[in-house]
Amino acid sequence: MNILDILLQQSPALIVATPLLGAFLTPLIGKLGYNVRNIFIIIILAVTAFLVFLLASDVFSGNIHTYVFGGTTSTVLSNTVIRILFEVDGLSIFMAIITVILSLAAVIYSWAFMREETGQDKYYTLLLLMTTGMFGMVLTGDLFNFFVFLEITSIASCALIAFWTHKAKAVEAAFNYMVISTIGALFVLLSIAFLYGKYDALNIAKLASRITPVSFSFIDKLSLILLLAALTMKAGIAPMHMWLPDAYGRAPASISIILVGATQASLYGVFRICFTLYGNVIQIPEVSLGWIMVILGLITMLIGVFMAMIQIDFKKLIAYGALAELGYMFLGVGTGLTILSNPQLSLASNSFALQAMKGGIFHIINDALDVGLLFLVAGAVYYATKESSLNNLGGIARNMKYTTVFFLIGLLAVSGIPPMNGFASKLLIYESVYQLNPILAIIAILASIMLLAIMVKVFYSAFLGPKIDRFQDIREAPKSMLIAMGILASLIIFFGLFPDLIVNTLVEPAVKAITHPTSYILWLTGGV
Amino acid sequence: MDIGTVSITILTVIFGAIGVTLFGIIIGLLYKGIDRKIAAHMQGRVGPPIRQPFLDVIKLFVKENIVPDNAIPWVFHLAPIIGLIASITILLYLPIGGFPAVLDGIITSKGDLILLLYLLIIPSLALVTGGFSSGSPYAIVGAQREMATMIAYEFPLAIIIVTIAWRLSLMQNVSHVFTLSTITSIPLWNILGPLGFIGMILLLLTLIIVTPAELSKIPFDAPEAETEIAGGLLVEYSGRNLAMFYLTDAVKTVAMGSIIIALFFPYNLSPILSMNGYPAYIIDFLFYLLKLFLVILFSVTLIRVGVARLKIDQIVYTYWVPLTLLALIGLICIMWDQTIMTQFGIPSVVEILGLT
Amino acid sequence: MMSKIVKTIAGISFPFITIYGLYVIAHGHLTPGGGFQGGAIVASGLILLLVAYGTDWIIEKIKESHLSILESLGALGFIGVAFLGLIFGGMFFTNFIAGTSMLFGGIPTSTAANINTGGTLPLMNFAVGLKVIAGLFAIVLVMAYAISKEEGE
Amino acid sequence: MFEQLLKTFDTGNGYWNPLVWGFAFLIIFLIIYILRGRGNPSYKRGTEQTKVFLSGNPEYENKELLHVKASNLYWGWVESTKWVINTLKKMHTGRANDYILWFTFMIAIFMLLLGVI
Repeated sequence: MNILDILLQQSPALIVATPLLGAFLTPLIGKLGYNVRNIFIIIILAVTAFLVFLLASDVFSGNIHTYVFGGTTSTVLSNTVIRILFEVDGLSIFMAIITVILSLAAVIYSWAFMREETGQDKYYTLLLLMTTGMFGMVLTGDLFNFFVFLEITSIASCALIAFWTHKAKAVEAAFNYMVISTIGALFVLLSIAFLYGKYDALNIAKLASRITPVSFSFIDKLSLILLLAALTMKAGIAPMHMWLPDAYGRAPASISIILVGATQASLYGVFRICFTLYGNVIQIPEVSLGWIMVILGLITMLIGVFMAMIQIDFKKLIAYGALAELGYMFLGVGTGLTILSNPQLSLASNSFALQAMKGGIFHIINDALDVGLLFLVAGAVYYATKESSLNNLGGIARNMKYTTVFFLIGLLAVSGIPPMNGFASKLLIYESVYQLNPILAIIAILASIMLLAIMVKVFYSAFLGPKIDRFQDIREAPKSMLIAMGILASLIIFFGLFPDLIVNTLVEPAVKAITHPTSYILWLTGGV
Repeated sequence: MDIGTVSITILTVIFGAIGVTLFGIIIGLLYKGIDRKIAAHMQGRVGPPIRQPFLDVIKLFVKENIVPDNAIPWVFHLAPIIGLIASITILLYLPIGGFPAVLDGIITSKGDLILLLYLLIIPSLALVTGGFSSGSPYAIVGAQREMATMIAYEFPLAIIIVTIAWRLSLMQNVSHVFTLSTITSIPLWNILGPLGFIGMILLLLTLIIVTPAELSKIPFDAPEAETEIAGGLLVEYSGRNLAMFYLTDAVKTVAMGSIIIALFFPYNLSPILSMNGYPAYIIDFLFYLLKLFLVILFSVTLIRVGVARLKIDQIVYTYWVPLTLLALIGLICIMWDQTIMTQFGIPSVVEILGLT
Repeated sequence: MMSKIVKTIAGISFPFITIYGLYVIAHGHLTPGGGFQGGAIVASGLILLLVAYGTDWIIEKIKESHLSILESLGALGFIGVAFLGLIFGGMFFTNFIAGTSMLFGGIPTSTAANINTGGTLPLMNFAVGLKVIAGLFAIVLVMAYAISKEEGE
Repeated sequence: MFEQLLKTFDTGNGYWNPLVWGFAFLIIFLIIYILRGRGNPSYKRGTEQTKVFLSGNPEYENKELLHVKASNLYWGWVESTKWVINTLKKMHTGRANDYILWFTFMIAIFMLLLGVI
């Protein structure tokens, strides 16, 4: 057994443990100096990235990778599952890849972006903790464990949103986020308690196998509603999105980009609940959430673009844009769910549902890259000019050439102009959801054009225009920030040029994972 | 894939691109001349000669290419080029006369309606970016109006495109309904019943009113509005950069006309006259030019001469309320058509007229 | 700054509180309580001193940065034991001590509580206890310091 | 591997091949660039020519005043969709109480839709 095999076998635990170890070591390493600590953190995340890709190579070949914490012994004693389990399938690893890309970019970016700040040890500790939480959320196979990681993520992100404590608005945004996310998390806990009380299990696979059409009752419905409401709220779906633009907009740019990942981890929670936990009862009419998802997606999209149109704060505007992008994911996946949960229809005869889901899932990673890049650009502009209002900016394309180019790439990608990656996933969504109802595709196209208008407005008011005396001597963003933006931009172009490759390797296993919940549920009894 | 196929593919793309560029520019300018001539006659003037647009372009190439102080030079120069290229690439996906589209079948790539919708955005986007980058208040006002117009007309346009694809997707044994070759091979007129026929006419009407906005022509030329903001987003452009935009406009007219033809009038003369070989290509090409002329005449020239300019908020209102409603009624007609046809056994319009 | 009576009583009761807290930590695997609860008790003893003797006196003796190092060490100890489980037991968090002759390696019997059982659990309790003592006290210390600064101005 | 990279993206309802499009784009770029190169590239720097055109009005000393502010963009669009935007603005109060209210509201909606109440 060579070292790679051992690493692969241990990777689910190590992916969570490595950033956690890094987080605890950071205050100690921080005593050794600025550069040492930053290199250490980048190495920690690079190792994590290596482990994620190692695990991905295994999961993408069709396995579901499980990991038992604390022992190799069989975990099923008669009818109970003991010990915490990690269960990694295509969707989990897909989300883990997004997380690792975003956090790596954020850390590289922070090198220069956070140079002047105080309390950096705590900043990096919290950042790594947040990453840990996100990894835990997407990899775990245990419902209670999911809650714990959800809390870790939200506590760490609260502290990070309020990192610029001298700004009253940042503190206010963090407070609002804390209130709403705590209440949401408590509802999650409550519904987990309901399910535990009824089915005597916390393991997602075990629970899912016990929730059957026969046993389905009031309490299952109630848990589903609470889980769904809390997680969609944490994912920022309208009309429970109000915390999101504030939180995204007020946090430091390097945190906004990780927050994108945190929101998407909650989105993962929604999908896991709808498709896997309630996978056996998906065809019961009360659980047919497809249309609800689709309509929530449309509302999110429209509210996002309309509100973004009138924003004048750079980052808040992008945050509303990100909101609109979330709507596309819900639209795509919701269309799939509608077909999947209708007993009269089947995926085989309605292949568009599969395509819509592929589009929705593909859009998750595209959104992470595009919106992430835009946030980083916004941070770079703030770093150079100390201005965040679009009304006071102008003409900085003269001084910041590379940043302008990166913004242009992000602009094209987020509004889905060919040949960027956003176009590929939106094309998939448009060309499939119309079969459920033509109006869906029409609104999606409209929202995408409005997104373009919004981003062009930013491009004009921040980057173009006459020379402004105040910005005469501003300089290009430092190298580390350019590198972070460059990583995301090159991924955007790569994904845009080879959409077929990405869909086949990354997206397909993720879609397969949620459309075939039985393989996830049945691994306990040995079936695949 | 062996070397031979690869080289043939590459050569096809290269020569196709060159051919389409020449075709687009020449035909575009020619139709611009015809358009001006007809408009002049309608207004009781003599008008310039038909070759006037060619002369205009040549003159612009000779003129100085001024870069204003307030402009960001690289964006200012790049925008016109990107706009022109993108509008030419639209033509690569469109069937012209009896010829299939240049990019059809290159590594199984085919023209796609949504792709065309987005490619149509790029020239407008280039125009907007160019206007914004020139740093003049007139240009900026014009550019933001162009963007608002774009949001406005994209709504009915999306309805038209999705409706057509949706109707095709109901048919048995038809896949890839967004592909242009599918759409041109099954004209919807042939399969729709009376209600759907009315819907289709409504959609065509909407598309004809969308076209002048897409091409920034009166009554939707608020972005340029010479009398009001002095040429709007083009105010700072001159010389060869302006020539690029001039050509973009010409090529885009051809592209937009060709899209209307592909969506609504994909018929060719040669099957009716049972011709084939070179004569068929020639007669189809001439017929295509005629169709293009009629489309441009109705959607550009007549509307342009007949009505006055709208205010920008009126434009948005026009597209988002009356025209969207019109297109939605078309959509609903077409949606109900299928049910009504099967329920009451109504034959399609073509069968009623006995044209099959 | 409190009166002499308070200072004396605080000084006398501090060792008892600390011992009790340490007892709760050490018996975490046998009795109710554990690292967190015991740590909170010890920290409350420290806070008693803080209240009685005043912030300035404590700040002279204990630096906030030292506390944060201790806190990190506690967290590191916890995850370190988990990693040791990976190295010696083959899986993350494996209780590799249980069933061996090492300290805490005993197998629990059903009749009597035996402190020499629990494997890695007591070790993790110690780590958590350390973290909680340092963390909780650091929070209160910083808050008290900030308040005293504000009053001083 | 090479062929896999070249493969067309098939959405089931349409095709999109960025590489072919990009190749054609490059070729047309070359043609247009050559065509554009035939034009006159010169102009008189720093003369009246390069000043902004304001119908003869004098240009402001402070150039920032020439920059149309972001909040003034898309006037026509905002004007004709005023009612939507004002409604939405009223929704976004920025208070935690209202956030919770919306959350509760959505739970109620879900309960109605899923038939709990």
